[in-house]
This record gives sequence, structure tokens and C-alpha cells, in this order.
Amino acid sequence: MSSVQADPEVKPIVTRNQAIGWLRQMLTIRRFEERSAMLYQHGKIGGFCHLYSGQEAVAVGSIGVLREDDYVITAYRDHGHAIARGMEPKFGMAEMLGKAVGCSKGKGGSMHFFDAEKNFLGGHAIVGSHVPLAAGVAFASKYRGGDQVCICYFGDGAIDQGSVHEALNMASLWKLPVIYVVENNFMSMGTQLQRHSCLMDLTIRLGTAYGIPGIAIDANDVELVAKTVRQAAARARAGEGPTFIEAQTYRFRGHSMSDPMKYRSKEEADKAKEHDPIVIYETILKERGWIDEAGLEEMHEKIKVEVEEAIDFANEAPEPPLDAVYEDISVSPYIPQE
Amino acid sequence: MSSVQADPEVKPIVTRNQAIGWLRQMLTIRRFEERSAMLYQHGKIGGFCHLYSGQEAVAVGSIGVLREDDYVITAYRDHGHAIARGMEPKFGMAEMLGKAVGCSKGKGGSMHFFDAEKNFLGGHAIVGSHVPLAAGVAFASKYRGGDQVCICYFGDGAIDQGSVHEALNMASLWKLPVIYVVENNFMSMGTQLQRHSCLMDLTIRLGTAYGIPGIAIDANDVELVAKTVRQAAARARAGEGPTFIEAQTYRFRGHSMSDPMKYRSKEEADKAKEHDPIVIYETILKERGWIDEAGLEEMHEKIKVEVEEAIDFANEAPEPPLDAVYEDISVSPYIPQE
Amino acid sequence: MPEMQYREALRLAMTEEMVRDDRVFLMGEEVAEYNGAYKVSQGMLDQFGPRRIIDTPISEEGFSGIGIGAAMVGLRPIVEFMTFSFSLVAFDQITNNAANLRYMSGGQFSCPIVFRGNSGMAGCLGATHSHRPEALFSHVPGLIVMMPATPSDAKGMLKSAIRCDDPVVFIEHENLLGDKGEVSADPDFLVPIGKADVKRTGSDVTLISYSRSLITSLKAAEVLAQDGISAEVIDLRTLRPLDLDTLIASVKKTHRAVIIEEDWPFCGIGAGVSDRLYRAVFDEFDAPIGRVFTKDAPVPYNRAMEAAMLPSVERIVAEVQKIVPR
Amino acid sequence: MPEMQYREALRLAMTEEMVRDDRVFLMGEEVAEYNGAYKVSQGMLDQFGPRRIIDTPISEEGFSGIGIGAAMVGLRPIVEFMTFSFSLVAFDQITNNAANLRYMSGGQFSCPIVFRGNSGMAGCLGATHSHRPEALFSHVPGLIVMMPATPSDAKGMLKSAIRCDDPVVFIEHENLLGDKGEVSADPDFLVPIGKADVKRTGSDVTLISYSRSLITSLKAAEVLAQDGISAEVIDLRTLRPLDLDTLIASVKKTHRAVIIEEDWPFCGIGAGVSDRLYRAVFDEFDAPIGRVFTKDAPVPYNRAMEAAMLPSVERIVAEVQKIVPR
Ligand SMILES: Cc1ncc(C[n+]2csc(CCOP(=O)(O)OP(=O)(O)O)c2C)c(N)n1
Ligand SMILES: Cc1ncc(C[n+]2csc(CCOP(=O)(O)OP(=O)(O)O)c2C)c(N)n1
Ligand SMILES: [Mg+2]
Ligand SMILES: [Mg+2]
Repeated sequence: MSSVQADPEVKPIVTRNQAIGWLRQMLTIRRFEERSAMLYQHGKIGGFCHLYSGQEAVAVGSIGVLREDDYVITAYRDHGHAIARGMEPKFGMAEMLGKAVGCSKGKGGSMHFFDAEKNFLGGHAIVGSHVPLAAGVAFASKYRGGDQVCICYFGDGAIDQGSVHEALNMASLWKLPVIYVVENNFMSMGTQLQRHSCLMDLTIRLGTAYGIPGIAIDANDVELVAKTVRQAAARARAGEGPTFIEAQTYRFRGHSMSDPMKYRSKEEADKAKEHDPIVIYETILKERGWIDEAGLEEMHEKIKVEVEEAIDFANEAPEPPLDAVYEDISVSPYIPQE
Repeated sequence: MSSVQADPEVKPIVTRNQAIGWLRQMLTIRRFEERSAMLYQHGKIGGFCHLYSGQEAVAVGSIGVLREDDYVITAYRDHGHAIARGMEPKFGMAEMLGKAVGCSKGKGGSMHFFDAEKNFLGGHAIVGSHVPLAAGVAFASKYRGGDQVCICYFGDGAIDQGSVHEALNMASLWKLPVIYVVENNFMSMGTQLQRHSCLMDLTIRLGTAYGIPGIAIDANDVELVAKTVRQAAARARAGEGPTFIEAQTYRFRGHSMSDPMKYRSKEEADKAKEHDPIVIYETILKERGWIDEAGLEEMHEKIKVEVEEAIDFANEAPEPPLDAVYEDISVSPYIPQE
Repeated sequence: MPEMQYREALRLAMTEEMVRDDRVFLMGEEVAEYNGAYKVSQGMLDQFGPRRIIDTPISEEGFSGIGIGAAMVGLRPIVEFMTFSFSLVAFDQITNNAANLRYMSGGQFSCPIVFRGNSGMAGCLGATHSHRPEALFSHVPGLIVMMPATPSDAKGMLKSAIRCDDPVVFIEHENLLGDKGEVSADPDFLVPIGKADVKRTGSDVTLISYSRSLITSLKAAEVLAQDGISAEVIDLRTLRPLDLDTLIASVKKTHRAVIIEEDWPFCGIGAGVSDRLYRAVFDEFDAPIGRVFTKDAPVPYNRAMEAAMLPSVERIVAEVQKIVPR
Repeated sequence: MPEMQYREALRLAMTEEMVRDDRVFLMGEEVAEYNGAYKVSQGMLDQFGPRRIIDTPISEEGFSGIGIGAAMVGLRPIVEFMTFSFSLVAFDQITNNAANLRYMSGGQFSCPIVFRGNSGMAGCLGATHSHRPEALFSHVPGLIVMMPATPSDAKGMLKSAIRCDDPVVFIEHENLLGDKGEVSADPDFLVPIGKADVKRTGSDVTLISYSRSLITSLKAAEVLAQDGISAEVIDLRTLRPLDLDTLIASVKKTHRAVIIEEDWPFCGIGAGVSDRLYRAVFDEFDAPIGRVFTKDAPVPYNRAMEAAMLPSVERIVAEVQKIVPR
């Protein structure tokens, strides 16, 4: 991958416990989505379903260094961020199945996960549209005189949306405490980066162009992600404004479940799997002696069980009543205009 | 003014005839607008009326080196570009007075001048909205295999509109023959550049960020404008894509006729007048011996007469019939949905 | 009660609410140092400082989104569009994000935001600058749409909008900004959302209107009175949700109605109101509902042409005369 | 006549017109190398090459504007929105530039462009991805709005749209893309703009519909027939300009009408059509016009809730039974 300015001297920045936690989260996300894919194929999950497999290190490493009172907002490829933020898989799974106990009461679906308790602000499916929202959340933090930061994820395809540029300008101008992370998987649906962006170096388009630090990193390295975001958060909390991070990653699956990925050779996909962030981190943690084969196996097993329990929970949960269609529209009593 | 990278060795790039023509155009625009201001104050011109005084060298120098079959498109501050493109003042004046013989049949007004015969594509009043149109015009030129270029003017305030960034990305990606000129008068209505743009160097925001040449020039120098645009046009015709020009200029008047300019000191305004592009050019042409005082006086006189004739023409022209309201909506017969 | 301009009433509503609640702030183009393109926010920067009165770049989509994000986490933004014609570049933020956030989050987040600014065919502004987007926003569940016609309502309605926990599209009228009227000085004077107002009582026909057209309708009612026709004039005030009850009560009395609007006719507010009235009380009508609207064409620059497009006293009177027996 | 899918009919319309006229090109997200997100443009890149089948970045406002600019100087762009929900970020370009350019230039420029793509509540897509923007665009003078319901109309209408010299908003339906039907192979087969189609004749009630709801209405007509009620089913096809004549002719026969739409009710197409019918032929109606529409709420993800919001055969039958005497 081009122009990665990885720090050559990355030291573990985490304790063993934290590291094990991150690995567990990445594995949970992966498993959650593998099972989601099956449920989708069986028609239990509807609509559009975008899997995060291959990108787990981005959400896990970045959210892993934020505070509980910080804010997280992302696009439609949102299962990973929700779980990394601490959403219990069962509430996510119930949402995918459209159930009333789902994280959005069955009204949002895969693309619109929300969790107010965890300051997880969604799940946004209009490309780029949440990028101004993130600036607004950071604006509120600053307005209140707090030091909470907002982290906002979007795809390389989203940088072509005008609203992103409007938001970046104001975030920089007003020094808002926001961290913008492009998860650059070099694909906007079926369009390769070089076919949709005039520049391959996104740090110029969204960092240099807005007078803010722009840092490209190999996002298969969960600890490098963590380290980079920790710095960005410190900068934001210090009132120095936004940071732009280009997290270079790879999407293992198609754009959504309905994408047959004809544009990609088997070789390319296979080669990418050699850089699977989970496999890499497992190896590192084993090398550090922080986990062994048995421990790993146990972890995989436990996660399997947890995800199956989440599916059972979701399957058994009741459907929302049909007249819930008129609920949750407004805080004020809602009067249908029919 | 900051960061002007003026070429130190500007030689006359024009013949005497051309130079005299440019001076005459600049003077015509100035006079046209001085009289427009008076007509506005007398309630003869309605709506919003944005004067170009102080910025004349941009339109005149740039359009002056383009071909007749090239395309010109601009924002609502459009009188100057229209006249520089060869629109007869009387048709512009008739438009301001809402007359049927106006350049837009009295339907467009000051902000929406059009002249199809001169490939003058308007006059666009939603900030930034014509910037994609310009890319589309250039797209058409390339599509047809022609070598026409499109020049597009907008203000420093417009760079904060998302659509501008969407257009720049595609123009660069597809190497469209378009020349983007920001007329940087350092003001977006009443907001100074440093209060609306995160960077003061606009060549970074719209040049560097899109991988295209970004050139900042002192736009009080009409020949420097001409030279810069000539290069950009050559580049565009050669299939090398867009150029971004930051033409640094100054708006003598308020944003529109209704702006009392409270945000600006008299000193600042007076100082700017010392750099009046017209006065500068008159001096240069006199120094070159291309015109003398008498010649100048005669030119001023002739223009005065021409503008008065334009006003007479406009005054005497008939109002459009009221049912013209349903005309010119569509090429197909129009059926009001009433 | 003090007399003041519509613009002053708007300003008073904002300043009172800002004094009352630190979470309220105003953001938009030229609202601060310039004191408002239309002087609605005059003096507010001096009073509240740059933390709460914020000049923005020309980035309607962006700062609408910033407002929505801030609202999601507890602030109460007032986002000013210099004119509502410019809300069209922010259309997605308003109709997708503001309108849907509460729903899509299963009620976890709310979006207490006011989008406000003037709209209308305000005099030679041409097609791009003369939009009346009320029907567009009224179509969308999740939004509240309000349009005051008088200084008093301007104050009372805007205060209710600011206190509302849901997104409100609050559309003023450029040509009403200078209108004067008595306005309550009570900082708790509120005009409730969703309540129409009978601005004049009458018995022969119900004139249903809002915003500037309300003023024209009241003038038409005067003319009709001289003609022996007693017109009841209702100001919708809130377009969504519509106060159908007040309309029905009036129609049950008059059995005739004319809707007057500055909107375009097709799928506009008039059509929306007419449809709901017919479905509610079809049998009450002794004549078809009359309609006076802006001609179905883009708005021209020419002053006379523009004026001819608008609902006028003459057109209202003629439409009433069509359906009221003499 | 060959039988083909609605999506194939759309493709055939585009390919025939592109063969016929070099000025026509297709641009949009994933239309070329991916062969279309919904496979409407499958094979077109192979046939026409990258000069004429153009993949764009996710920049709807930008590439809509590029299309408009190209149209102003003589090309005839087809701009595909992956779905029409995404047209909301391009709303200003469509309603301000495409709609107004001819007018504001006093007729000097025209804007022969087609904005096309599917819309609708297509199955668990949630509120942001289920918009039906037909009422929003139909409100605006300067635009033509078309919505085909059958493969044959898909072809004939799209060809007319492409040949039209004015901007056309051409809205397909995701759930109709796979529908099959006979489609003329004639490269000059055109369905005229502004002409509704009586898809089934009847005498007791007129069902007025378009797009997917037309299919539901036809099914409802079957059920009604078993019940002894003879329903005439009219497919509006073009929403703006509306073919009022065809509607009037039918109502003069049936004296009763129900409008069925996937749109929201307030200020939507149903209200727009109802208003125009009442104003045209109030006295022809023996009962109020019935309406079946999508419930007035954002569109939920849950499949059953979504389905319950939509016009169904049962709801149509019930609405007809309300107004047709038995
Ligand atoms: C405004 C808008 N246009 C188009 C789409 C359809 N769409 C959804 S995701 C996507 C590709 C986005 O790619 P990227 O931003 O790189 O994110 P990734 O899918 O790679 O995570 C497209 C075109 C949309 N949801 N919103
Ligand atoms: C989308 C939009 N927002 C706001 C406006 C109102 N407005 C018109 S011009 C202007 C300032 C533009 O400044 P700039 O782009 O620098 O151009 P200049 O006036 O200096 O030529 C504003 C805010 C508009 N016309 N369109
Ligand atoms: Mg991507
Ligand atoms: Mg400026």
C-alpha cells in the first residue's frame, strides 16, 4: 500500500489485559459478521448489510484509547464500531433481525445502529452525511467547555461528497475536537480509489488542504491505530483542533452482501488475507507471550458461544408491534398527517 | 496582499490595439456599474445588485485571451464578465430594468445575465452551484473531441460550498478543459477570508488538494491575468486538465447595493483605490506611449455616451407582456399545473 | 404591549430564549458581525458574544449538519438560512438527518433544532432566490413546519419552536420583516405549535392562509365585507402538523373555503390542506374549495410579472365570488 | 414482441437512444465497470466504451451539475442516481439549475437531461434509503416527472425522456426491476410524455395510481371484480404534467375515484391529483375521492412494519368499499 508513514518504532502501548481485550473485540466483530452473513443468506437479515471484516483493527484500536464519555459516529458499515464501543452483540443482532429489543428498536437495521448509553451516535447511511454531524458533536463539547472528543469514521468514497469538505473547513477554522478517520480500503463500492479520487494520498485532500495534521497509517496494526488516535485525542483535548487519519485497510468481503465482487481477483483477496489484522495481532501477542494457543482457542470458543447466544436472543425476541410505526418519531406527541 | 507569486518579468503580451480594447472594456464596466448603482438607488433596478467595481481586470484580462468559441460562466456578480465577453451594455441594462429585450428577457435580472451567442452561460446566484456546470461544459467539449475550454469564476466565499469540491475532484480526475478562477476579494459578503476559510492560501485548498496547478496572482494587473489564463488555456487545450487561479483583487463597493459596509474603514477603502486596476493600466499604457491624456479623455467620453445610450435604450424598451410568465419554461409546450 | 417589527419580535424571541437557556445558540451566515443580512440578529453578538452567535462560511449543508450533531448531544441550535432558498443545498441534512434521527435510533436521540430564515417572492430576486419550500418540508414526517404572519406570532411561535424538542423548519417572510404590531413583553408568552388562529371571524366563507398571504387575505376580507360577504380568515401558523380541528369548525359554519398561498399549486400546501378537508368533512362543502396560489412557473425577475404571479386581493375576491352565492 | 424484464427494457431504451444519437451518454455511480448497482446498465460499458458510460465518484450534486452543464451546450446526459434517495444531496442542482436555466436565460439555453434511478420502499432499507421524492420534484415548474410501472412503459417512456429537450426526473422502482412483460422491439416505439394509460377499463370506480402501486391496484381490481365492483385502473405514468383529461374522462364515467400511491400523504401526489380533480369536475363526484398511501411516518427497517405502511390490496379494496354503494 502506498505512502504509509508507519512509525518504525512501535512499542506496545497497552497492557496485557487491554491487548487481550482488543483481540477479543476484533474476534467478536469477525464472528458476529460471519454469522450475520449466513443469516443474511437465509433471508433473516434484510436490506443492505455491509460487513467490516478485515477492517476490525481500525475501530478497535481507535475506540480502545478513547474515554467512555467521548463520542463515536460512523457510516453504514457500523457493526464493528458499535461492538468496539461496547454494544453487546445481542442488541446488534436483534436489530439486524428487526426486533423491538434491537439497538434501534428494529427501526434502523444494519446500517443504522445507535447506542445512546455508550455515546455511539450511529450508523449513517447517506454517504458523508454524518461528517458534519461529528463536527457538531465536537462543537457541543467545546461549547460546554468540556474536553470530550468525537471520533468520526468514513470511507475513501465519502471524501468525494461535498459536505465532508464543508465540515472539515469549519472543524479546522473553529478548532473543533474531532478526529476524522478515513478507513481507506481503496474501494468505493466497486470503484477503485484511483478511479474516484484525483489524488491517491488522502492526507493531502483532507489534511493539508484544511491546515490540519494528516497522517497515513497501516491500519492492520491495531496498536499503531491506537497510538495515532491517542495523539489526535490529546491534541483535540488540548484545544488544538481536528486531526485527519488515513487508516489504510482492506475490505475482505464485497461492498455489501449483494456484491459478487467480480472486480477482484481471487489472488488479490488471498494476498490481503495474509495481512489479516487479527492474525497479525494474534501472532504478536503470542510472540509477546501474552497469550498461547490454548488461550486463543478458548477465546475463539467463548466468542462463538457468545455470538450464538446473541443469535438465539435475537431469534427469540418479539417483533415490534405494527403500530410502533408511529412511535419514536418525535419527542412531542406525534400527529400523523393522513 | 499575501502570498502573491507575481511573475517579476511581466512583459506586455498584447498589441496596442488589444491593450486599448481592454482598457476600454474595464472603463465600460466601471461606468456601466456606476450608473447601475444610481438606477438602483432610484428604484429602477430591483432585487439584488452586486457590483464588480475594482475587479474588472479579472474578467477583462482572462476573457481577453480566450477564443470566441470558448465558454464563460460566472456567479451573480456578472455584469463585468458579460461585458468583457462582448455583450452590448444596452442588453445588460435592459435586463436590469426587466425589459423584454434584456439579455435574459427580463426574467433573469442582474444576477442572471445570459448570452448564448457569445457562449456566455450566466449569471448564477446560488453560491458555488455553477462550478459543477463549468466542469460539465468542459466535459462536453472533451466528449465532442473539441478543444474549447470553459472558464469559470467564483468568489472566495464559494470555496466553502461542497459542490465546488465535488466538481474540482472530477475535473482533475477526468482532466477536463476547465479554468477555475477564484476572484479572491478577501470577503464573503461581510466575512473576511480568515473568518471563513481555514487556510489563507487558496491555491492549497483548490490546487494542491486536487493535484492541479494552483497559481496566485495580483489581479490588479490585467496583463498578468491574461498571461496566466493564456497558459491555463493552453494546458487545457492540450488535454492536461484544469488549472486553478487565485486572482487576488478588491471589491470597491459593498457586497450588494444594500450593504452599508460597516465592517470596512474608510482608510482601507481609500488605500485599495490606490491599486485601482483601471488607474494602474491607464498609467502603464501612458508610459508605453500607447495612449495620451487626450486619448484617454476621449475614451472616457465615448463610454459615457455609450452607457447613457444603453440606459435610454433600456428605459424606452417595452415591458414584457404579463403572460410571458409562462413562456421560456420548456422547449416542449408548457402546461401549467394549476 | 409594546409595538415592534416582525424582525424585532423574532430577535426578542431568540434573545429571551438564549437568556433563559444557555444551550440555545444562533449560527448562520452573517448573523454575528454583520448583525444579520436582514438585521434579525442585530445586536445579538454584542449581547451574547461569539461563543453563542456564530458566523459561518457559506456551507449550508455543513452547518446544518453541525447543528444537528450539536442537537443530538444536548444543545439547542438555531440555524439561520440567509434565505430559505439556500436550504435547498442542505435538503438532505434536513429531510434525512434531522427528520429521521429519532426514529432510526429507536427514540434514543432527539434533535431539538430550529432551522429559520425568510423565504418568499420578495421582489425581483429571480427564480433561484424566491423559493417557498414549505410544501417540500411539510411532506416529510419528522419535521415541524411553522410560518408566522404577524409580529406577535413571530415571537410566540419562534419561542415555542426553540423550546420544542423536535426539529422545526421555521419560515419567515422577507416582506413581513418590517411589519409592525403589538407583541407581548412576557418572556413566557408562547404560541403553541400546531394551533391555527382565527384572525377574523365570519360566516359566509373561510379564507385559509399563512405567512404573507394571510395579510393579503385579511385585506380581501375587508373588500368582501364591503360587498356584503362575511369572510372568516384563518392563519394556519403551523403547516405541519396541521390544525385540522380549527379548519373543520370554521367550515362547518361557512360551508365554503378558499385557500390562499404564495406556494406553487401542484402538490403544495393548498392541495395538501384541501385534500385533508375533503376527506374530513366532504359533505360540509356547498361548493368546491377555492384556491389562490402563485402561478405555476419559475419566478421571473421583472417586477410586474412577479407581482402578477402572486395571490392578490383581486384574485382572492374573484375566487370567493365564484363560490359564494350573491 | 419479445418478453423482457423492466430493467432490460430500461437498458434497451438507453442503448437504442445511444446508438441513434451520439450526444446521449450515461453517467453515475457504478454504471460502467460494475455494470450498474441494479444491473440496469449491464453490458453497456462493453458496448459503448468509457467515453459514453462513465463511472463517477460519490458526488451526486457535482455530477448532476456536470450533466446540466453538458446539457446546456448540446449533449443529452442520462444521470443515474444509484437510488433516488441520493438525489436529495443533489436537490439544489435539480430544482434550481435544471428547472430554471431555460427560464432565467429567457429561453436561450435548454437543459435536455434525464435524471433516472429507482426509488421506493424496497425492503428493509430504512428511512434514509426509502425515499419516494416524486411529490418534491412534481411541485417544481420546469421539471417533468415520469414513473413507469411496466416493462413496456419503462422502455417507451425512457426513450421519450431521452429525446425530450427538457429536464426529466425519471423514477423507476427497485421492486419492479425484475418484472417481466412484452416490450416492443421497434426502436421508434415511444410512450408520449404527459399521457396517462387506462390499464384496465371499468365503470364503478376509477383507481388512479403509478409505479409499483399500479401493480397493487390492478390486483385490487381483480379482487373487486370478484366482488362485483368494476374498477377502471389508470396509470398516471407522467406525474408532471398530469394528464388531467384522461382522469376526467374516467371520472365522468365512474363518478368515484381512489388514488393509490407509495408516497406520503401530506402535500403528496395523491393530494395534488385530488385537488386538481375536484377543481376540474367537483360535481361529477358522487363520493369523496378515496386515498391509499404510505403511512405518515419515516420508513422503518422491520419488514412487517414496512409492509404494513404500504398500500396493499386489502387497503385499496377497503377504501373502494367505503365509497362504492353495494
Ligand atoms: C449520497 C450517497 N450516495 C450513494 C450511496 C450508495 N453507496 C453506499 S456505500 C457506497 C460506497 C462508499 O464507499 P466508501 O466511502 O469507500 O466506504 P466503504 O464502503 O468502503 O466502507 C455507495 C456508493 C449512498 N449511500 N449515499
Ligand atoms: C448557497 C448560497 N448561500 C448563500 C447565498 C447568499 N450569498 C450571496 S453572495 C454571498 C457571498 C459570496 O462571497 P464570495 O463567494 O466571496 O463572492 P463575492 O461576493 O465576493 O464576489 C452570499 C453569502 C447564496 N446566494 N447562495
Ligand atoms: Mg472504501
Ligand atoms: Mg469574495
